[in-house]
Amino acid sequence: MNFDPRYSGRNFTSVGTRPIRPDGVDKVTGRARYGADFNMAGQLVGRVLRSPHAHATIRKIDTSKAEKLNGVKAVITAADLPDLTDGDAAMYDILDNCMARKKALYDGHAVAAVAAVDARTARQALKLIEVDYEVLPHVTDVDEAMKHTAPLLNDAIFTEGLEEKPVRPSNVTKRTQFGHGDVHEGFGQADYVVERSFKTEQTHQGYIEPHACVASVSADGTADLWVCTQGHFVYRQHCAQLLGMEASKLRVTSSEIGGGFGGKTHVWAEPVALALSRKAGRPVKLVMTRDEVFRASGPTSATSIDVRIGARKDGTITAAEATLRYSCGPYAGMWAEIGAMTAFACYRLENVRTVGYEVLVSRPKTAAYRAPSAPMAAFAVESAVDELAKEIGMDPVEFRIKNAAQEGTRSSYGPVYGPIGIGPTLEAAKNHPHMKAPLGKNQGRGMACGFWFNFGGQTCTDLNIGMDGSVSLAVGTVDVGGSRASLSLVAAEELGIAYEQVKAVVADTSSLGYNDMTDGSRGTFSSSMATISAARNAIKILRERAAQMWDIPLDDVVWEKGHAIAKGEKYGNLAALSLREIAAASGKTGGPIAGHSELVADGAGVSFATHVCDIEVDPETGATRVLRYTVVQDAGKAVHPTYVEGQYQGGAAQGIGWALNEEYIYGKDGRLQNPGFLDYRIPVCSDLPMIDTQILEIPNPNHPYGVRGVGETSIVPPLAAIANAVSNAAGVRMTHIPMSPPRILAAIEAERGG
Amino acid sequence: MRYIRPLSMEDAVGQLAGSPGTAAILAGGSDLLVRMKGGFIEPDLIVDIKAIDGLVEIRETAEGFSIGAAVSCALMGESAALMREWPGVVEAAKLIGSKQVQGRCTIVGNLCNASPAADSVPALVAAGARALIVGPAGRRTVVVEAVPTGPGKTSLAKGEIIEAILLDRRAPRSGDAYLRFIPRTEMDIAVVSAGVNLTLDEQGVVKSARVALGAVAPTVLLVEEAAEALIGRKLDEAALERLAKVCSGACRPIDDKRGTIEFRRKVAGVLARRAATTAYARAGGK
Amino acid sequence: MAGVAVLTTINGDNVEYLCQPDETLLDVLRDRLGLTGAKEGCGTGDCGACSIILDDRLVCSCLVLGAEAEGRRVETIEGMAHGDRLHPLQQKFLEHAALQCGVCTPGFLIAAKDLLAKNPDPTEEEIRFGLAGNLCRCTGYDKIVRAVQDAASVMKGA
Amino acid sequence: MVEVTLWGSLGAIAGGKSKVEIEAKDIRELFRKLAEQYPGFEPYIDRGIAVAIDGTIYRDTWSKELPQGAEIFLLPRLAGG
Repeated sequence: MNFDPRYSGRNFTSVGTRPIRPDGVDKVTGRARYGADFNMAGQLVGRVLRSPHAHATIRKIDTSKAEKLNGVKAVITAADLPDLTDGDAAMYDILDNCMARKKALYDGHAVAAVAAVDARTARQALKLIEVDYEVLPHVTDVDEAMKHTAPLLNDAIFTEGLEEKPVRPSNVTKRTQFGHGDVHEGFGQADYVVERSFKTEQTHQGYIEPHACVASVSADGTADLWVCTQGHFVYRQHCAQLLGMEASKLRVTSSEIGGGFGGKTHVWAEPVALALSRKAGRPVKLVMTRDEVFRASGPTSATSIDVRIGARKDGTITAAEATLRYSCGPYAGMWAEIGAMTAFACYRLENVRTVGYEVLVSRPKTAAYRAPSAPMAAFAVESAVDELAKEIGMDPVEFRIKNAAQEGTRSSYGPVYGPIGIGPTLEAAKNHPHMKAPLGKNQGRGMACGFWFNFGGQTCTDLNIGMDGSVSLAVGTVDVGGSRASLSLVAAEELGIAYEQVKAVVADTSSLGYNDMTDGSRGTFSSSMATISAARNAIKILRERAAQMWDIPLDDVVWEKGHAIAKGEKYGNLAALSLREIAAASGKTGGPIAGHSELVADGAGVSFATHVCDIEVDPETGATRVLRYTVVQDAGKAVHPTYVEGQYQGGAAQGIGWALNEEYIYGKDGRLQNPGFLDYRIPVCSDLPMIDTQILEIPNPNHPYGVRGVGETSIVPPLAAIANAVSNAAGVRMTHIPMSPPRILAAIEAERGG
Repeated sequence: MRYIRPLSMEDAVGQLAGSPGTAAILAGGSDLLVRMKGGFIEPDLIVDIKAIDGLVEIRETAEGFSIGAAVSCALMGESAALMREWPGVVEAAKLIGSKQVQGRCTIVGNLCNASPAADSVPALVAAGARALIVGPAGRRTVVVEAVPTGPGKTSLAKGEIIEAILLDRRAPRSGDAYLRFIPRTEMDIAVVSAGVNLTLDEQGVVKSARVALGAVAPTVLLVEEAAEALIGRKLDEAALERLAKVCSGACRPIDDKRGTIEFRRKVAGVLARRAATTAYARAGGK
Repeated sequence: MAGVAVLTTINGDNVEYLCQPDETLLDVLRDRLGLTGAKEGCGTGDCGACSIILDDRLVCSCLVLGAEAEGRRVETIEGMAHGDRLHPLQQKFLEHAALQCGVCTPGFLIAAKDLLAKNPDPTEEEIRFGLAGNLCRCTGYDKIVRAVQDAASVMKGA
Repeated sequence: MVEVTLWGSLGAIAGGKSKVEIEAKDIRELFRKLAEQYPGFEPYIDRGIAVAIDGTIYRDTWSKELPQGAEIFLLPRLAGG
């Protein structure tokens, strides 16, 4: 790869404009096809039988009655998905999560599945499957699960990362630690110290489209999978590995995706659908119900976090430490680890230490959710920061500005920062009119900062120029929120042509090389880098063709504003050749013109945001109302500013829901009490105000246009920003998320002493 | 499973009474279809009553209003006369679910679903509404609070259908109001709710009152002591305090996914007080 | 289980189908008639993604039986544009980027069309409460509300 | 010779050291030599280690050169949403 990804500081023509997205008309006319909108001739209906128990040994499964039911074409259990993971622990966990093997590990864990001619028959067949369970004690609370007396969920787990190898198994899979300096010494220098414990409940990504796929395995061992996913190449790898197929024989097409937010980054029911299709010899469509989505996919960690921060009278933080306990569901994860890395990332700290504990509980397998693990850590840290500012008597914004990380600061997770945007977002927030707006009775203002890493990763694109000069851009990163528009803009920019001349599509796994999934805010960052590279490769060919058409040396041809130009006075009479003209002649000058690129997009710039909000609290009921909300975030370079704003607003809205009302509620029996949108309360339109946004552009030095990821950071500050606002409005520090009305009212009453 | 759409009450009652298995009445369907989807009920017979003459009508009579069993809550909201006379009842009906759900759901369905948290029921109980029931044994009228007997259970016999809800014409200087507490602004089930219906004398003194609370006991509570706290008084601070205290005390709530015992007790009083204030103003009290 | 024969009108066209008594209108539209614009986000009337208009009433098609459509008028997202001319709401949703993943969009458009039919000049609050039955997880609703406001002003002018 | 800083948990495996010196010209050689010197690192390398070079995080780029005097920091490989 001969590609220079460094930021070049150019002026833009297309990038930064706001055209209509290429997939827009299909989406407003109902024509766009999502996971459940695809059908194949002769397809069967797949359905999954799920454990009603939070923890149980599966003694025996008798499927004979179901198999005899007229219209049933296949019934499978774990026996039909043998373990082919060859010691790959992470894949084994995914396999076990797709279909329970020896034990059911949570309410909703898949134990068997059927494929039948219609939904009614499939439903009846599930009722005929007899599962003999031995119910075991369970534990759903993260703090309870850490106790020695807690029921053990996996007796092969011995805590990793302890100085002495433990002799007893535990629900704690791993301890991790980050930081630098000497916190003991740092606290010794502090005039003020704030120490508090916080809890956050488990939430779900809450995408509106349930998981859905159509799987078709042929007798020759090849297969097709149509599926809503954030990463069809990753799904292909996972499914192929779990089913013992060669990856290239499984073609995965990503449908339009109705939201993912991390919840569609690894397989759930897709291997089950493929196994059903293989056994039945017919295509199988498998669509989760909403109840299944909540019980058996997605959720983020529930957490319990202790924070301690010390500062001098002048407002300098001298030491900071946090202990973070994150639930992982029944399988090992690295969620507390990420929380421990991000917790203090916004600040310049000489002495900092974070410790994370990964905790197994009888809940569904934790999945990534938009800047996974960072919002909870930020909630705890930013609440304590606010409280410390108050104790010192400093304005919370000034206190943060004084301690904000900057270029050259050693981050709390290790490396030294390059150019970053935390300081500028704080300054912008400080100067925003929102900060000066008056507040009424029972109203409070809160603010908080947030950090996310952003990823790059493996990326591949094809850019094909048609003979009419139109450009087809095939990318491998799933478009979750407008990236086809941004990538078309980037191709148009680089080629120097109109946006309308480019059409971006998401290619299937057989048409393009491997791509990592759309996660870690990498979609536009990585694929734009690959698109620029592909366009540059195409431009080289365009120049060669122009040179041929003119019969002059290649070195004398330059590319400017969509045209080949013969450089030098001797060519003064040669009119510039447009891309269209070169394309029209391509059949005679060497055939099709295309640019390809494959690269690992490294150097994703880290991203920071500052949020401000006003909340009104009804002191008699604990009800809250979000009056005003402002997001300030660094985008590096906003390729399509409207969709950047959309990411800011969407992330803020999810954070607001998490802060106020969303939570998994488990009964004493270990069953999820609220597996539906009725009682899992995501914000509705009337819950929210307009969400103001301010885009800052501090270029990422490692991207030609300065782009940073923008998708995730916006969910990090809201929990803390709202908690700070509610605490200011109600006059009592809120330490438990979500701040549902009963929790707020109880806190107010406790403060009143009644 | 069979689906039928009878054209008369007699036919509907006959089909229901004669059905050997489980039968379900379909009006708005917003509870029935959810229960079918969840696999909680698999009826052998579905009787769609919307084609029966008069069942999708709101009739104004000399005595008051007759709201047909298949009248959607959205349609109730469009009746200016009903809104003028019974704003609290209409408010309650229009709080059920979303606009989409209101286009289908009915107050009779809300009553017969027998949820303690049903939005329209406390307002109907406070309003002194009656249910006109048709069954194999003929017609009978009962007060609405006699219909639900516990969560998901009603006093209706096999083959009986509620044909209409009856509301009286209002005495002068009357007003009603309904308030519920939900965590979001829309789309939630009531965590606790209160309906208040008042009639004042010419001096603004409460002559008669009915106060009902929802989601604080297995069925909606008609709190007579709360009414007594208001009768014979103007709505002064002391009366409101007493009302709130009595209502909080009358609750027999549970802890569940929607709220705690303490929260429901406290907020029942707050809502009763606020609803009474609105009802009082609507009745012309100052 | 006996099938029910239904004769109805969908987006102005006469349509006949046979459905099971427990089959929802949403299932009929999607699985029998190939009209997959309405989405099933929950199947219990909580998300609004399957919104349609039934005899001038906004409803969730997941809460209507297919059999109930007999003799009635059904309007779906597929009937919203006139030929290649988008409805002003569709156009404004595109211009304002009032969609990200787009799976809730058909439901929002139908609900917004019903809202503006009943209230051509809604306030922001009326729009927000009018669309509260439609869940969107991507946008935070800001751009959706702005698109509806803009469409309302265009439609008033028309 | 480059100086490599380890995150807390990896440091424990290296006998409590937070920094190690390695003679390596690129990421590939760094991982190979780390695994030779500290066999306990192997499962971590298999699971994925990211390398931050002067603050820029590289995940899968074996060929990336390690400039003399650069700050080299090892990090766990992360998941995103």
